Amino acid sequence: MEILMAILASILFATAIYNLLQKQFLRIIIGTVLLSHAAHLFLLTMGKLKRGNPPVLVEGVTNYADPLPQALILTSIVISFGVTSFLLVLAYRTYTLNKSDNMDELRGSSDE
Amino acid sequence: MIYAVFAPLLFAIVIPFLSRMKHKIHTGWLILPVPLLVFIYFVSFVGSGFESQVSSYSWIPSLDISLSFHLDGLSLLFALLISGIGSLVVLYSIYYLDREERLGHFYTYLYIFMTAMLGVVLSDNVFALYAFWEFTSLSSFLLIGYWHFKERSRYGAIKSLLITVSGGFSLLAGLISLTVVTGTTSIREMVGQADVILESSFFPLILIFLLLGAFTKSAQFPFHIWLPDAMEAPTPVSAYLHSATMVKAGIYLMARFSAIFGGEPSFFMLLSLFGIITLVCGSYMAVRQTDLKAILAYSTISQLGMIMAMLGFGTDIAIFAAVFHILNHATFKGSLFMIAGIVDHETGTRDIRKLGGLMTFMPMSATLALFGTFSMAGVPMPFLNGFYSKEMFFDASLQLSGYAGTFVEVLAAVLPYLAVIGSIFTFVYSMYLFFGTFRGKYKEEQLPVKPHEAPFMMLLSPIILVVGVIVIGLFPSLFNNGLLTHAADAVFGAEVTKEISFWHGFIPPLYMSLAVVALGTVLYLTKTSWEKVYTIIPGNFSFNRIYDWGVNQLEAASNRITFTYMNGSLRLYMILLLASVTTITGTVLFISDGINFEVSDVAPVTVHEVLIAIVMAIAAVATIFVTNRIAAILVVGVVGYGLAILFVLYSAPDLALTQLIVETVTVALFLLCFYHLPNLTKRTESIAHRGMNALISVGFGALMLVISISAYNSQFFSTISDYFTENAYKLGGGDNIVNVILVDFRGMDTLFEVSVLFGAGLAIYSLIRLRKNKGAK
Amino acid sequence: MLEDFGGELLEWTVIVCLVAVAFSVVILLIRIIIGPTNADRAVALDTMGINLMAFAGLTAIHLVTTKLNDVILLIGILLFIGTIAIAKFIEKGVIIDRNNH
Amino acid sequence: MSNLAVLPIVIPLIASVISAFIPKKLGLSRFIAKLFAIIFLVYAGYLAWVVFTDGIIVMQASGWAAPFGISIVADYLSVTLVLITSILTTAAVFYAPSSLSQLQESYYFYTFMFLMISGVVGAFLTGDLFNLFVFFEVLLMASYGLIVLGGGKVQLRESLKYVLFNVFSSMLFVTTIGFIYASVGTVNMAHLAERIQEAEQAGILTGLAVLLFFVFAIKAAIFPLYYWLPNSYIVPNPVVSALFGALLTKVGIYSILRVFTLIFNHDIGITHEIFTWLAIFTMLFGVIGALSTQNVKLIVTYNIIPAIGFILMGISLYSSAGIEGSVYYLVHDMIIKAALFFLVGALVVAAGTDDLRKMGGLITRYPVLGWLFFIGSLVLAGVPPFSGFIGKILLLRGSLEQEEILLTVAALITSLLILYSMIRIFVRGFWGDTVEGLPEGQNKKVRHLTIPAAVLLAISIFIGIGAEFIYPHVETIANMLLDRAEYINAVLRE
Amino acid sequence: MAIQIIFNLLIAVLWMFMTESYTFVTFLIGYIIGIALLFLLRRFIPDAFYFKRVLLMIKLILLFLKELIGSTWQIAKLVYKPKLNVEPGIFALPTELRTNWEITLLANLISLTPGTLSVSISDDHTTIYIHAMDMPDIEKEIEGIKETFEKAIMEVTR
Amino acid sequence: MIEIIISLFLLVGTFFIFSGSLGILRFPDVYTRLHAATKASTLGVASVLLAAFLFLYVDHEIISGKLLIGIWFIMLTAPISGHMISRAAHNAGVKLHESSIRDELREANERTDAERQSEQPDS
Ligand code: NA
Ligand code: NA
Repeated sequence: MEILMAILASILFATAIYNLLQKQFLRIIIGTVLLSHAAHLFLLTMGKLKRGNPPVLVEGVTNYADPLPQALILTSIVISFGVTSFLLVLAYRTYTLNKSDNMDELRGSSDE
Repeated sequence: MIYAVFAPLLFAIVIPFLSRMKHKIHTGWLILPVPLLVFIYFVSFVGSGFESQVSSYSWIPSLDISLSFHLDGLSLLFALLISGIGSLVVLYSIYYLDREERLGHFYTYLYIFMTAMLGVVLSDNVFALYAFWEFTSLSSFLLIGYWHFKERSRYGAIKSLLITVSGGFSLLAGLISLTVVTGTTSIREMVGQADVILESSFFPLILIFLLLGAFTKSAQFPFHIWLPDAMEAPTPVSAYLHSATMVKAGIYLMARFSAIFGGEPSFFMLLSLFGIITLVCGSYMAVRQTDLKAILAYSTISQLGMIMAMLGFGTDIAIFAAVFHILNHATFKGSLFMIAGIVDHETGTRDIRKLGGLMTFMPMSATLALFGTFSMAGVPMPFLNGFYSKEMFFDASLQLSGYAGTFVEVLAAVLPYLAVIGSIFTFVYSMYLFFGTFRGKYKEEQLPVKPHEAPFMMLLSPIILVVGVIVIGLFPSLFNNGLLTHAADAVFGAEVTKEISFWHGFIPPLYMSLAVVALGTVLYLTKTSWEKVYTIIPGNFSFNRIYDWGVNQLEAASNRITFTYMNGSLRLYMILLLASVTTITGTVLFISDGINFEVSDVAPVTVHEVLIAIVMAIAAVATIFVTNRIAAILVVGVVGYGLAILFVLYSAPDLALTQLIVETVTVALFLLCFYHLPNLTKRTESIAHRGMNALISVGFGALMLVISISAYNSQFFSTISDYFTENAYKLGGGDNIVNVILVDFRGMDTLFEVSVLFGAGLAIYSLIRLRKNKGAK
Repeated sequence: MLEDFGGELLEWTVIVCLVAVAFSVVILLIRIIIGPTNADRAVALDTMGINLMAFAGLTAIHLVTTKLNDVILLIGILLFIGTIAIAKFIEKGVIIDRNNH
Repeated sequence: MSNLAVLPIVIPLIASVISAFIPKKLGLSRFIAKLFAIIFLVYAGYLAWVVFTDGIIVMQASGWAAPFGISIVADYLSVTLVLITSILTTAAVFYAPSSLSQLQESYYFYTFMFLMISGVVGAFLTGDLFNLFVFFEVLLMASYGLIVLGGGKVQLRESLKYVLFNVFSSMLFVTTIGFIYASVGTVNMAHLAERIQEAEQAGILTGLAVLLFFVFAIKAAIFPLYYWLPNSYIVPNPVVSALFGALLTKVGIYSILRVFTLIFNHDIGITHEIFTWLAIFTMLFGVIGALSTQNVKLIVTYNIIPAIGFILMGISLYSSAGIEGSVYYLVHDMIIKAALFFLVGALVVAAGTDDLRKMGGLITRYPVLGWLFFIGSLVLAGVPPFSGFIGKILLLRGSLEQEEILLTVAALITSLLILYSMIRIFVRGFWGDTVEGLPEGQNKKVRHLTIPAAVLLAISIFIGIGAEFIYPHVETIANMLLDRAEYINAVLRE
Repeated sequence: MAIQIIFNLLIAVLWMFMTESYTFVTFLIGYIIGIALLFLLRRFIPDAFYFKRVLLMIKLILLFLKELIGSTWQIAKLVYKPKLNVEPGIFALPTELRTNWEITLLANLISLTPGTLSVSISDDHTTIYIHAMDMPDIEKEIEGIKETFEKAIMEVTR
Repeated sequence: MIEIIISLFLLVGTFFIFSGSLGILRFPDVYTRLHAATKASTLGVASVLLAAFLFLYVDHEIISGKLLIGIWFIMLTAPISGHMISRAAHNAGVKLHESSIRDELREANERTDAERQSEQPDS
């Protein structure tokens, strides 16, 4: 199953990057969201899958899923959420100010 | 000794304050005693009983960097030139520079230079030497740019800086290589390990590095091009830095390291070759010049070439001649620069085509110039010091035995002829300089100012120098025992005994000198008939043009290169980034044999998980193809919810909860922000464009896949997770292990995760409000 | 796990159900992608959420855990809020009513 | 005792939170900022003193023994960098009021600044790979806040790209941590170091090392990953640019220095060979960038890149001279970059433009600024006896010891071109005839902007001339980096 | 009515204390005892016996479940029909209910009954617009729905 | 015995869920699809969750209040959600499928629009 999840995460990575290479803000930001999904899935997978109960202690159960990756993912999810929210608002503001949601039209030159 | 070296620098700091009083008293007077005292200090060492001495001051002992000053014959000679001519130049400048000028700047730069130059010639520690060396370049830069509102000054300043500093960096590399090879930073100790250096694999490199340093500084071909442009500096500076002292730093360096490299064929060859080429080219080009200072500049170049060549010869006579000529050149060239300055000052022009017949107006200057130019030309007169060293040069060029190798032999055979050719041109421009300025037709209408003789005090400095010319010529032995032999000894590394006398009998050098005078006279008289040759050589091909082209290209090409990839396109950046990461990481993984597909220890595959995975994969791929923005957003939501379900399946309920909330809010935010934005456009890019995108993304995805599988299959160690399950309740006091980790074991992460949200919130707030505020204005 | 309960049957049932629900999710994904209107997508997404609840319920049985109950309830709540939001969005184009205009 | 280590992270965080509550009370904000900056400075100095006298201080956060909790490690390198950071913070706090508009200041400038400092310091101090990621995010989030402060078209446009690049690198970081965890089973850096020493089949670890390197390389702006840097660093206010230029890329290169001395040095033949080449290209392309433009801000910004190249050069050598050189250069460059950005800020105010072609003759009206610029250029180019020189000697020595001729020559050419790129500003901006239309009445503002820069320059000069005071510490740092035992023991055995 | 509920809960909790068992089952038993007590004492307590309403509510819920199961079954049949020959449409249903939550409840109940889905409520709260899966098939049933649901709701609320 | 009941609940629930999804795919317009969503899927999930509730109770003797609340909540909200979406769709102008025979809501709306226009001709 880990291999399959690795493949899925890689597909998410690839699609994320394809989106990042697009012009429109929406696609690009979608790319970043997919990117974080891929990263989290990788992290989960690398901590081994299906190795036991949810990491909540229950009497008599000794077999738990690895809690550390979960804790790390949880932190990362929240952080990614913060960043994505900011990115969304930033993209919106950039659009309203520059009147374009096309990254290619927002190249600008360094001599401005 | 440190006080002697740093006295000018210490004064340089107070000069800006002294210059406030410049309307009462010329700043020059206030500070003249400094170099004079230094000069007297160094004169006190002169004498036949001179012993070299060292005084050391620690600076950065842990790096073996110290201010250790080593006063031997060579450095004494230079120290005397620096302080002596320095004094004369200050004296001269008092009359040359008006009080309205920025005297504070001028003298500050000049005194910084004085310390730097003294430091160069006295330092035994290579890093200290280098530090002083760079400061000579910098002060020279500032002095050339003294009249910075002139375009030519700025051009000359930058040119000299670029060339001399690049040489300086090369020198630094050479010096560091030397310390790496010898393990010491002291030049004296390096000399003791000469054989270690010569045998090390670094030797060729060291030689090249050091030569580049010396050649750029001493304006050797083809790095000579900065010196003529340095003439934009005030004339006292030209006389001081750009003829008598700074340009001789390279000579000094080579002389200093002759003790190590002397006798090496490569050293001989490079120095002699470049020296003699510089001599010939410099003198050849000097004849063509029309500006007095330009003639003197090219003259300096050629004379430096001559000295360099003599150092290359490496025989005792050559080295003695070199040392002798250093002194002689400083005297006659210094005086000639000052005279040129006086002519400029009194007539308002330095263009030799406008000058002529000034003898009657400026008899004193003319007399001084006569001695200077004739000494420079090497006219055989007993009272002209230039002749002595010139004759020694011829002599040395004929005595180049002891070097083996075909090319070396050919070079040795050709050298005397080149020496004569160079000297002939030297003779021509010297005559041209004197006769063109002081004799011939007086062209009143072309002169901006009616000429008259300069005040005596202004003439005093050149007079002293010309007296030097004559005294050295008449009584060479005065300088020989106390000064020159010590210097030559220091260079040669062994006792050099040389008697200087005017008449040696009918020997080849005499014929050579006579040939120079005869042919030189002929060429001078027929100058107008052969001058056309300059339009052919160098013509359009000159190193100046190469330099100009190079500097232009530095900016133009940089601009082109940079903006081919820095074009603001996020896509291009991303492609470059991803392509680099993919190829390099992939290659490393491949060569380090890190790919590991031997699957082990995996959980069983189940149908429903596969289906969920398929859903997520399809949804992810769909984000690329859907054109409705809401659809795109919702499809991303599907991926997120799918991930939440995976979290559910893989025993991570807390993650599932968080993921669900976050995904929902994110989708809502997406909808909120993107409602106003245009719908997604139909895909219009070319196939190649899309193919590239696909290639890059699939490539990167594949890389991640390979790494993840390899990493998963290479579990070298058990994870630290057991500890958490064992201790979560016992030590952490909670039964939800993830929670315990988050709030306790890794509470730090959580605290700063909250800070990120805090920052994001404020950033979003100010992003919205700041615009509103601006809009309201 | 389930052996204690003696439920070979139940285990198989759960797996069959999980697969079926997963297929159901696939079907809904198709509707989300093809639309044609955003309302259709909203319906499909809402139903997908319901399917996810079922999925979580089935997993809870599969893993014999109560820890997923929170997830189930949360999906329910979010689904409702989310659907209302999307519906409002489809209707008016805004989710949060703006009072300042 | 061990709680000493965490205070440098907490102090700016407190300052950040406090100033978030008083954004409109500018006077109070400024006072609080200055107060906390000075507390931070004094404390960082004290911490550095304690660590250099008594050895590494490790705080196991929440009291959990490493590798299970998060270790905050105040070692020689990190306390040094924290000290420099505190100096820069103090300078920035005094520079900011003159540089920013009141509106910008009141939109949480101090909050974001201190938050960023907290992140930066955390990144320097943490001994945990994932916690490093968290601190990266803290400093990035704060930097996003700072970069949009201007709020103009260009700011938003460039910050969008900046954010996107960073999101990519962050997510790559998380992924790589996952891979490392799969393979090595821990995220504590000392523990990783210890385990990787024991691992035998290291092929995959080399791959992971390179991947992690790229994560940091994006942040450090190493060739060919620095595209995001130039434009996003010139759009914000100079005080922000100064903090970015002096701190953010340095966090990246610090991470490389840390990770590739402590953890991944099992396959130097491959990793450090890559570094050598990247160092060469980073130096050359960076300085080519600096030559390519007439925009003074951009010139200074591009000069960040070759400096990173120099530091990477030392890391690639992996010898005591090399590492010492890197550390020295790192310390030097943090200070001088901040000083130069401050000066450029003053220059732009004085000239009313950032286009070199429209400047000229400023030295007559602003001599102090001009000379500081001149000295700054020399410091940057590594002219003796200023601070860059010592670093350069060490780096070149290290490079020549290993007969890396190409690297040496590249470094020398780069130094020359750096000098040229900077001296152009002096020659074209300050020399020459004074251009018409110079903004009037800016003298006071320029003076206010110049003072913090002058202080930083003075420190920089001290680091060069007073190298004897600095160098032994650098030596201590390099020894610790090269012999990992002290660090590992301090974290895992106490 | 509220007092009755509180009493009932109080009795349930007291029961838990008395038995020293704090499980749901104990609570349930306590609650049932409470209902019995309240029923016995109904003459001495003001207001009507509240459990009557509860019973009515349960009846409503059961009704609604029945309808739901029926309608689901109907939909399932439709789904698997190879050819979908239905004639959907939207029709208006006048209602006598007036308060907001009554109408909402009715609309929801309608949504859960076979073949119907409430689409909109008119501004004056007199009409519910209903989408029918198969109009000809449904029209006679509408009246029935109206009868049963409206009545059941009124029983609970009024 | 009890596991057979649980299994039955699960199977029936899943069948309804699947049918609901299939309906959403097959039915011709958003309104008809909503029928499938609000009825089949809702009942299906309720059934599955009830099974989970029973299972947990039997197996662990845990009365999971959250599951019950979940069931209650979904039953309560599903029709509301359906109502909201259909209203939104109709307001947004989503047409009924062409096989539809009548749209009284549209007629009513058009009527009121016409009335308003005749009342205030100048606005
Ligand atoms: Na960065
Ligand atoms: Na930098």
